[in-house]
Amino acid sequence: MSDERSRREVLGTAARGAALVGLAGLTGVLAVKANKTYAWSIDITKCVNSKLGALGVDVCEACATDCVLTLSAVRAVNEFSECGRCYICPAYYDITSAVGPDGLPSEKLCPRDAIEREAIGWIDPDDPANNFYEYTIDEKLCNGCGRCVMECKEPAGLGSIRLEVRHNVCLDCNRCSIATACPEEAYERDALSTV
Amino acid sequence: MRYFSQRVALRVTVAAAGVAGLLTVGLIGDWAVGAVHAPGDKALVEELEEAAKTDHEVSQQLHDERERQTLASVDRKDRARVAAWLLLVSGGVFVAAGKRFMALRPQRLPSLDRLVDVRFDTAAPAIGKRPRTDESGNGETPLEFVARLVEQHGAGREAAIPILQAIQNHYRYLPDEALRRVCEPTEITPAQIAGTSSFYAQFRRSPVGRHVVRVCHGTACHVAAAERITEELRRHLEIKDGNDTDPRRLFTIDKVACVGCCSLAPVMMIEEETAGRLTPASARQVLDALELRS
Amino acid sequence: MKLETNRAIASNQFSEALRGVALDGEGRVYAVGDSSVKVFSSEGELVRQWKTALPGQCVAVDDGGRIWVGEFEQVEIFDAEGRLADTWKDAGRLGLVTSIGIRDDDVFLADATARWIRHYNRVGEFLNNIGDRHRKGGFHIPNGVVDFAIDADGILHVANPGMHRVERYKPDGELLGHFGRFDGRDPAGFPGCCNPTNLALDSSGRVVVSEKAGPRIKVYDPDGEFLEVVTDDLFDPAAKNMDLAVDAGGRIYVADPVALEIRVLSRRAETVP
Amino acid sequence: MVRSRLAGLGLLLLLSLSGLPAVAQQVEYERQVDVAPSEESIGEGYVTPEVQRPRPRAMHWQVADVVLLGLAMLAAAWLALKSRRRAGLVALSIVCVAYFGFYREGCVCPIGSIQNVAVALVDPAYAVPYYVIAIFVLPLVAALFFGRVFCSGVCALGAIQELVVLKPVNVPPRLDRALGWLKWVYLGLAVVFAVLPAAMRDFVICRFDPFVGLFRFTGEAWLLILGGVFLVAGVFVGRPYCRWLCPYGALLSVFSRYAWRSFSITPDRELDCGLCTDACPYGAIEERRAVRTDCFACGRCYRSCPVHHADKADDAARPAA
Repeated sequence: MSDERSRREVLGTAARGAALVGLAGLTGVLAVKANKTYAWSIDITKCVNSKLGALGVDVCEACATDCVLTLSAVRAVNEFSECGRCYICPAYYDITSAVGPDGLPSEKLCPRDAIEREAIGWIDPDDPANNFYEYTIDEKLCNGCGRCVMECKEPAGLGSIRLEVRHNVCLDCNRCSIATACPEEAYERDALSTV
Repeated sequence: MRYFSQRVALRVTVAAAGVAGLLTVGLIGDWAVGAVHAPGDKALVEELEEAAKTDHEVSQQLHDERERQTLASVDRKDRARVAAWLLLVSGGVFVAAGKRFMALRPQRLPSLDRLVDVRFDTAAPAIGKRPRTDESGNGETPLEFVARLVEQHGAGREAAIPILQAIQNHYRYLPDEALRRVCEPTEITPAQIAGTSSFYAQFRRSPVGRHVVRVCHGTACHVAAAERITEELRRHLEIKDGNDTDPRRLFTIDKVACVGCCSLAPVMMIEEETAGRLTPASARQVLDALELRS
Repeated sequence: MKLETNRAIASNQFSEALRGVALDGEGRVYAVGDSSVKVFSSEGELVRQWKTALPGQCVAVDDGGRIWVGEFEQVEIFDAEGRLADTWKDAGRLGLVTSIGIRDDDVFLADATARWIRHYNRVGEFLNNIGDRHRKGGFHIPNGVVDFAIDADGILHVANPGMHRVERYKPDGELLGHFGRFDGRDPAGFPGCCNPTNLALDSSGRVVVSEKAGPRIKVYDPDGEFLEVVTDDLFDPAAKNMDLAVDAGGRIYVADPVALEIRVLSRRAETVP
Repeated sequence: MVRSRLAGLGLLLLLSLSGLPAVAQQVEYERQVDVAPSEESIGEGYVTPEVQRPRPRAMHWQVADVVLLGLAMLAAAWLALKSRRRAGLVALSIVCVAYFGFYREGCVCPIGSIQNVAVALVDPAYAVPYYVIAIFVLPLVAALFFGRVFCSGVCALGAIQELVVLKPVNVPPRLDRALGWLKWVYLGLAVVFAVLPAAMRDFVICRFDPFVGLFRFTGEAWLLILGGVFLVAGVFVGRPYCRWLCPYGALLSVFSRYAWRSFSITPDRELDCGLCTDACPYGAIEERRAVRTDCFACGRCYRSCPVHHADKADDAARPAA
């Protein structure tokens, strides 16, 4: 009895030890190529809506429609330091719509009216075209549909508007469902490098 | 939670389940309505977009329609969030109240047939009566019986226990009359007999009833209120304090340690058969049924 | 489509960039791109080429046959043989030089960094700025290139794409007038955020403009009346800031920055009014 | 408006001091000049608003999560093996559902990390963060020492099912065993789909996780409904997902087989009466002993045990006496 018992114990200890060694090995293998970063982000050089050269294609709405959140964690973000402050912003106006009496396009591009336009700086009272305009995206309304991104990119615009994963909203899913749907594999988890 | 009666628990459980159900239906309904309307809304916007390119009048309409849809989606999201929280709370209440209800719920009374599904040996000898010459088993007198035992086990002091056991086996208790007979042909003294018979739990000095009912007072049964069973049976059988057998000599109520079927607690054994999951009432019924049969 | 021929020159000559095109009086074509100047005969044969110190942004040829190449923060001046004759620098006034105009004693350099046109004399003395309608800055050019052309009267025609206008200035900086308006549907208007990007004048004073997104070439009469769209489907959709030159025969030379060649557009004789 | 913008800017400055801005999203365009108007040319004291880029969850929070996971498992081990109190395990379950479920919203969990690990082992370009390695390995190590303590109340998916068990019915052992094979099939499928080439790769465990949507209050409708169905089913059938589908449970059942000290029902500390067999909603007690590979260490057996009741009664009586 005691022999059998001790044999079982020895076998159990051996199995446990082997499993621990195995796990340690696995950890080592993984740790060697581990990175510290961990957040989904969009590689805008791949994103259809931002990609230079992806012209004349339909807007990709995967970011708006495929996020597990009802209001996607992806938002259009205007990088102000790169924005041309255009009088007629193709991301704000639907520049294919008819021109109204004020000389401006009659339609806005954003289906959710999430962009605000405001004249900034020194303002010419006589000539609205002679002003700079700031375009601010209301993150409460924006759902990341990417239309403005598509219109703002070069060569039509300056590409100051990009789709970005807002990390305060993003749930950091293990497998981002937008990434699964993204036609260009623009979603990467290790693209975000931090110190 | 003690003040939370079973009926209240049940009501709360049902109410919470109802609320949760309604919320679920509401959530799914809201989602379904949105899903059904979505293609139409989209088509409407596209139509208006197309029209607005040529007709300036439409553009305000398009703007309003887009705003309406945006606000509707924002509203739906808010509604869903509120409903989800309420659902979470009502689900929690349902589970908590449900657990309380399950805990308070009376153990369902097993059917009487199952309880008395015991094969009582009705042909068992009538026992528990004072030993009389003509009733002593195989016709021998107590004197002869004791003499035979002494012959069998010897007359030394060391024979006391076997002899007492044999007597107990025979009469199911140790009648004074028989004990007195033991002292005569042996070295065993009355003091020794008194000591031995009172020391060992297996020896009884008073006659037993026709059936010995052993109510388990092991840990499980103790926890399951075996004491109440014993008390109820003693009350029912009108057993007086200090006695363990009813005046009719039908039943002897015995407290025993664990009988080894705690899963049925509280449990009593009658002869070799077991009745479990007792309540005071069902225990009483078992004995009544047994009395009727025998 | 009113194009009679669709000829391209300088094909396979530039590997990274083709930014400027200019013509001299004899019809030779000067192209700058990468970090070199290449001279082609009117038939498109490579005549001469030489290196520039920095990537060239624009090119112009003066009456004396000297070649001016605008670069970052400097202008290099070569003689007809390609020998470096002079280098102009003017810290604070010359950023990225994207257009050069020379007429008589005046030299106009477009500084795309500060969005002004700088007026110098031949010896490099700064005279004045052009384009100060906006109190704080010059032209509205979100596209990165200031382009202008000088007509026979010495009037500067400047593309001000952010305002969707072509503006006319006197050399001293006085605004004479402008034409153009935004319209995304009517070809007479300038579409998008910022058009036209570049312009050139033909011998009769018509204004040829290039637009981006989608790239097209249009012609306006000297009064700013829209005449025609020369082409709107010849260029890659990503082509922008296409430099223009027009020869005496009305042929339009377009530096195609995507295909890296110079497209020569000539209209059928009967379509020329 | 201006004030709020200034406040936002100040906040942003503070934020930017706390860590370097995310660089990945600032891809340079090849532009000849700085095409955006400068603050100087805009004039009137205009200040270019800084774009606020909320940082992803900071490293030290990830470390905190791992530490919490470890502590929770140690607590579960202590409660299950030493203190033998179901009440404590229930409290732990509630805390873990609240934190790992509703607060952390379920990602990354060890169950899903199987796929990350599988991909990392196969795809040389794929790396997993230390955080995920720790999340994946810790419960397995814990299983080697204390059995499936992770399942007992630490795993949010398990804990929420644990809490809803109300009136469990007995699943016939043969059916139970047969369904138990499903988790191995699921594990296999998950690994296969995970190690496919990147374009076809799919994390099926995460995609079909029935509870994560509930934790997040959002998700695809059919998945939320499926989660609800699992919970309602869980009222009557103890932990259906854990027992029959959880791929990580499959791994844990192997590791817990060699556990150093596992959850046990012992004759000296318990009554050895068999009440526990009825109390176990998961069919993990055979012959009055816990089957360590199947046991979720919920502690219901202890609660049902007369000895523990007697102890409690004694405890209750003692101060009065």
